[in-house]
Amino acid sequence: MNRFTMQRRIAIALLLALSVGGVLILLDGHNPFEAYEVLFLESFLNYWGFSNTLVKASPMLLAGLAVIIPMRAGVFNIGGEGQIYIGGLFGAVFALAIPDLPGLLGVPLIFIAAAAGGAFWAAIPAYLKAYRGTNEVIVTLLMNFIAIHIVSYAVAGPLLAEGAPYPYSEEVSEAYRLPILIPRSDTHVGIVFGLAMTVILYFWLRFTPSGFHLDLVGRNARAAAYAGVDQKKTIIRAMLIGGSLAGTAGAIEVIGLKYRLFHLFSDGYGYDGIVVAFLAALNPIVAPLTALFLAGLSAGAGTMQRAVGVDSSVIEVVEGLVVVLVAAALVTPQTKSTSILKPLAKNLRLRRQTQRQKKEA
Amino acid sequence: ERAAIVMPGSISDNGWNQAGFEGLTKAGEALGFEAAFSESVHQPEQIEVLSDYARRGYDLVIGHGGEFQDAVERVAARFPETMFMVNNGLGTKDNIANADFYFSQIAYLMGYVAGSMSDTGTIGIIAAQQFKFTTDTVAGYEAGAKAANPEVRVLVTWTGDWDDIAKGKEAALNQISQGADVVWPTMDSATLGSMQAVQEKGVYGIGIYRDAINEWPKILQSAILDVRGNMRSYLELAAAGKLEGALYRADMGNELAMRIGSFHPDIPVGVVDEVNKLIDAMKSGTLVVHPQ
Amino acid sequence: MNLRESWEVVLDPFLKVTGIDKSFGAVRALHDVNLLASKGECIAILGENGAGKTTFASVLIGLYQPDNGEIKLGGTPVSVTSPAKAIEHGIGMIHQHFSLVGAMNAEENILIGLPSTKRGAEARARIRKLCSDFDFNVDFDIRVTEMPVGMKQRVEILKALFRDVSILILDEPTSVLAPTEVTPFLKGVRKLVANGCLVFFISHKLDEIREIADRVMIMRHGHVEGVLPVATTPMAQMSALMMGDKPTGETVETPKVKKARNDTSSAPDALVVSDVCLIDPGGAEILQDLTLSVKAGEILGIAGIDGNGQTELSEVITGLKRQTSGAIHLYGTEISSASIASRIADGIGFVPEDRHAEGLVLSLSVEENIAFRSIGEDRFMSGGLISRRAMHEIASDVVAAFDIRPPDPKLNASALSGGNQQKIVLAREVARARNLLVVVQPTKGLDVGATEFVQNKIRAVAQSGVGVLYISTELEHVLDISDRVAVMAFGRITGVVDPENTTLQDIGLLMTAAPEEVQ
Amino acid sequence: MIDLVLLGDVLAGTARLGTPIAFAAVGGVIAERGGLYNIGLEGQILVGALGAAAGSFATGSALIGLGCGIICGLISGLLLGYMSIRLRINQLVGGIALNLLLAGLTAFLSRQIFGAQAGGARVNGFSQIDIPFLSDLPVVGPSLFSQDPLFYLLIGLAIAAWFWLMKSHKGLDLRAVGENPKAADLAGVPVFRMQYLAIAVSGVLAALAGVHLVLSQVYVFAEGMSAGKGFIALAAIILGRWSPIGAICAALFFGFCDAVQFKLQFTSPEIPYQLFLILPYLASLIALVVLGAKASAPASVGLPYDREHR
Ligand SMILES: Nc1ncnc2c1ncn2[C@@H]1O[C@H](COP(=O)(O)OP(=O)(O)OP(=O)(O)O)[C@@H](O)[C@H]1O
Ligand SMILES: Nc1ncnc2c1ncn2[C@@H]1O[C@H](COP(=O)(O)OP(=O)(O)OP(=O)(O)O)[C@@H](O)[C@H]1O
Ligand SMILES: [Mg+2]
Ligand SMILES: [Mg+2]
Repeated sequence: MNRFTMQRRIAIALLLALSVGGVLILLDGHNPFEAYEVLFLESFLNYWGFSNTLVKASPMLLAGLAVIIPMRAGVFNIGGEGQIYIGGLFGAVFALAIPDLPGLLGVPLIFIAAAAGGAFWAAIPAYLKAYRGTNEVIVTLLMNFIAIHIVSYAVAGPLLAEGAPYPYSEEVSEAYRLPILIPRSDTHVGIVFGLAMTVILYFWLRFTPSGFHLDLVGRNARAAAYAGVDQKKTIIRAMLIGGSLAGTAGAIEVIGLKYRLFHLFSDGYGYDGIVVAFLAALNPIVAPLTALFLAGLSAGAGTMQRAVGVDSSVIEVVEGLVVVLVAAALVTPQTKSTSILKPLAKNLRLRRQTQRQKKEA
Repeated sequence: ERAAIVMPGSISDNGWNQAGFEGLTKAGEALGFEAAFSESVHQPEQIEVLSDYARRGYDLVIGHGGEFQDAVERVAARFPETMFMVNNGLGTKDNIANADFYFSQIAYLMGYVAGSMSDTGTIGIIAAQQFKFTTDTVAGYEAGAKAANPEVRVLVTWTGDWDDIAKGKEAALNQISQGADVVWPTMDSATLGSMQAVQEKGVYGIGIYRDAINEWPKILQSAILDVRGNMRSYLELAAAGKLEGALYRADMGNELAMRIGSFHPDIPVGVVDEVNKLIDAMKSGTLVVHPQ
Repeated sequence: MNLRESWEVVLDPFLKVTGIDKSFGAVRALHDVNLLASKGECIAILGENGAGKTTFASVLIGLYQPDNGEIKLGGTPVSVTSPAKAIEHGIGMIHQHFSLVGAMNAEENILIGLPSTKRGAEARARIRKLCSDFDFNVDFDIRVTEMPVGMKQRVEILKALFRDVSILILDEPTSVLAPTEVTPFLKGVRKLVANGCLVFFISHKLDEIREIADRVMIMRHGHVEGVLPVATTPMAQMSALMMGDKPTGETVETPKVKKARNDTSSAPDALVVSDVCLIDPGGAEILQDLTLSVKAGEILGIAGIDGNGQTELSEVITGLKRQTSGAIHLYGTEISSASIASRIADGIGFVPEDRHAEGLVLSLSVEENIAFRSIGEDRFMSGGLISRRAMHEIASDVVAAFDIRPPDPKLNASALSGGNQQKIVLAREVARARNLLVVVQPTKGLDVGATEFVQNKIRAVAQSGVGVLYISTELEHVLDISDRVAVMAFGRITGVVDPENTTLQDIGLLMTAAPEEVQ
Repeated sequence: MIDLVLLGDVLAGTARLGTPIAFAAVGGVIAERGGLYNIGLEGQILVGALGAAAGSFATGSALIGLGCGIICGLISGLLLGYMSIRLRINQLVGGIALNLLLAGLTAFLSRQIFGAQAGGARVNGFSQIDIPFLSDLPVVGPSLFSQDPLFYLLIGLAIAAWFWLMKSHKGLDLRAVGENPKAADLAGVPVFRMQYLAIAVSGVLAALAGVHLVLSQVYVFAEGMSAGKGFIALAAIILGRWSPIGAICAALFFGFCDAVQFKLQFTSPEIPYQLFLILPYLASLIALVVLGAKASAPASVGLPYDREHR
């Protein structure tokens, strides 16, 4: 599958999606072209739009990595969302409990606390998977709901800010807030942290024995065992790494964007991470691109509503379509003739031949 | 004048968000506003959405719900020229106004009606999630009910979800099976489920936001938190450019914004009179419901 | 011109294949394959590893869609767009790499996909009958995953035979059958041929080909070099066609230079296995106080019918399984409870029985497969990091040395032919073995040349002072290479013989020795 | 005595809360047994709900509503099938995207169909059917034997699905596809047709969950009324060990815990309500660990099958 046809597939896919979405936008009484211009230009080429894209991209990237690493070890972590919440909780609790450290000391500690929180939340399914063979998908999934309720309790109870009209905590002290990357915007350095993690993990997987072994376990557990890799330990390691990454995503939301711990502070970033991860074909180094794509899409969607007034329901449809068709475009057929069309055409041709022969006979 | 409202949920939720949406659009038409809205805006986007409207030159940007308080404060500091408003917010600044409801007050009245109409001596209230709005409402409701009947038992159910209709129904059925014969659901879409249960089990319900008896025959009384009306009152000021960073609190004294609905025919005149007395007492300030 | 011969041979062609091409990316697996075949004949397909035999079969069975060419059955063109279609046309195949559902038992595997009418009670009876006709030993109560390779092979065979077919393709069906099973199986195939079935018999075993094939179709680099009557064609011509202008030094004709046995009587014991027992979770005794020793530089062959504990023995020695009791010593130091990793570090090379399940990571490239079991070793590292360059260079050398095709270390292992995959495993482990080399079925699926080459490699390893444990069901290969041969049956060593002066009968007896006789 | 009433209550609640999850879960089981993840359950519930509401709204007939719901489910199932089987999109991405798409589409359409009243539009549904005699039994009678038709349909489906999957020939073929599509293909099973069949059935069952919500419980459509049931169903599939009956038991167990937590809220209001809301999830988790449900997913679920790849 050479790159040219690849690009063409993407183009065709997008066109299809957008024309279907365009019809809905028309039905909704707006100009599709205007809407699309906003959707694609504002989120990347516009100063504010792009900063917003970056704001969303950083948790998505970390959440994506939190799926990629365990998946490379054959563990399917859909618990990113829960790990984000617990990470955010730990980070916030630390920040609020010890409010007066210098930033250079406090921020790293908050990250560590958050990572610990996420790792702790991931350790439970990891242990159950490694030592009891319990299916990790269900455990991580259930624990997401539990985590959200735990945070809900924390911010409505013990952490509730004085007289707050909604469940949220007090503000974290100035010193702990992540520096702003793009002036006058809310784009904090979280994305830089995410990129650093990306590079580190990419090299770890590719150039270190431990990373290489982790990958083996995911590809063929028996072969990995035959190569002397301890599968249980590897699974646990992978999940702990994944959990910590998601946990830091939580911290970033708290000390980078909201400065408080909020009820429902993560809007499904953990699940976005799954999309990020698989669109990137589980390759860390590609994850930033897919994260940017997804973030840009959702940022642009918001702008579409504000600038053009497109109904949010229509926007969701367009988002869904774009993701599906980009995913379709990114699928690389393993062999040349995966298309069924050719055999079918041949099938027809031959049928006709045989009929002709029958006639002649 | 251009105004934009940012809502946490869907504009067709039969509840808080729908009320806010209609409030702005209706008032907008009446007062010649250019009105814009964003629905289902979640935590991480609040700041960006509010800022973006300010950037796009809207004169008034409304955060619809207490969850916007913090984001509005942050954004308002950046756009001193723009006027901001939080519905159900907390506190004010030069360019942050706050439109609040005296929830416990009207809840007290609902509680009083429920308490006096309950034969079983058990009534219920259903809420999605614990925070100022709901806790005040529950407190007022209980106080009112006790005022009508000191022995009354008030069941409280938290569903954790504003829009899960099935859960809303289940919650109501549970309260009814526990003997509640008056149920007040205060969620959004989920309210429909509860009302369905009320209807099926033939007990009484209490409406919220609008005069629900028009849709559900078994409604004793409705707590009309008229977000439309409330917004109308401050939007008029905004139109005249007189809107200040003040607290626009809707209480029983402000008919346009907060009032009770029509009484169910089953309610004896006596009770009606008492309720009206209570309202007068509230207006005159002789009756003060807590939390304020 | 050979081709023309064959055209005349076939008077009424039942199957006519013309101009079949098939490429995978750059690899030209088949090009311009033509063939005429009639009912009731058995055509052997002979060719080096990677010649295109399996690909050709896969095209006939509808698994691969050819890029060009056409297939005619009884004069009418047919399009085999799927195996389902192939089955409709009465084409069946036994696959080189088993295509069985691990989670299901033999019966279910055989019945899958059949029309409901053919799945009733009588069907089950027929399966049992078929089984006894070929006197196959198949356990119908266990799931396929729990079966030894040989039994899987037998199920695979039954599956194909059960669908009464007019064209049957056998892709290296005997590669893991015990000698005792091969003969009745070949008889059975002959019977099918006699009943008018057209059989394609893909094999690297010339004696088997001689035994049952009428004609042999010789493939080379995806092209048919000739289709010749087996009876009248000398070996020399076959291998010449098969290997092209390569020096035919490695073929079966050239009398083997009898290997100079290096005297190991004084050498230290490389491996000592003492009273090892292995009891599986089900309570069955897989290994029963098994004792053996391999001297440094010695090749100890283990002969026996598949499923008598050979696999488990190899796994116990290399640490993949933990023995229930007994001890294992490597050069005097006990490793009975050492981890796999530490045994790898001790320089134990291991060629496992199932290359797909554990020997290879099919989704990794050839070079990564050549490295993955040795990744920590200095030769693959530089500055504490894996050196991809070193990996590539080492792999390139191996690919050249072992003549792995296509010679591209970056290709996915899954893309290689069975024999070439086997070569990867062997190359890796032979290079790794510093103290001990344990090989199971090393020559499985290797062509004649490759077999000889690998045998020589193993000899060389032994000569360098490494102890070798050579486990195989291919008796000739065992006898040919070993210094001593231990025969295994029912999880015990039933006897140790000197390959020089022993008869196949003796060994046959030892192989089938009932437990009580073994004391 | 009072306890019996309580028990009856809880059982009834279990049936109400568990049924939609159960429908979706059985759908998921069929799909995964055929080697396809159906992460789109959540969205398909919505589609079924909207279809049912619209159908019944337009015609006033619950049966037609049921029909519309089923058709919508079928279409959404085939769409997901096309994405997973033909386009070979990663099945998780595909499912998640489908959920987004359907959430939007149903919201959009409901606003078009029901207009201003949006969620407010009530529709005709099924009324509960009392099974003679049985429904007069104490405790279980009113709770289990005077349910809506769809509840009985569920029970029927459960047994049918189990029999088809585990005992029928086609069922064996489907399971073979889920375990090892190549083996099935080579044995003559039309792999892709089987998968299309499985995913279509799966979509219909998920849609029935939505139909049940609308036509048997609340008689209105509201945006996002699936409220995460599709994801709970995913858990139920695994807790039920990929067996239709197991999945239903798991779903009902979840419903039971949910019903119980509502009761507990009254008995001990001092405990933070979040704890009660957690209960069903926590209980399922504990059940999973106690039952030690090993990871025994169909061997090749989620892996797109490519005939020529080896
Ligand atoms: N699915 C595939 N993808 C890529 N390459 C393939 C595929 N199938 C076959 N090939 C290539 O086609 C060539 C022929 O392979 P094939 O399996 O037919 O050889 P073979 O004659 O069966 O060899 P062996 O005796 O080792 O089984 C090989 O070079 C192999 O790499
Ligand atoms: N590679 C493929 N990927 C996705 N879908 C496919 C593929 N091949 C076939 N299909 C679809 O599945 C249907 C069943 O194909 P299958 O191969 O299982 O049986 P078939 O008899 O070969 O079908 P056909 O008559 O198209 O060859 C085909 O008609 C086609 O629509
Ligand atoms: Mg082959
Ligand atoms: Mg071979």
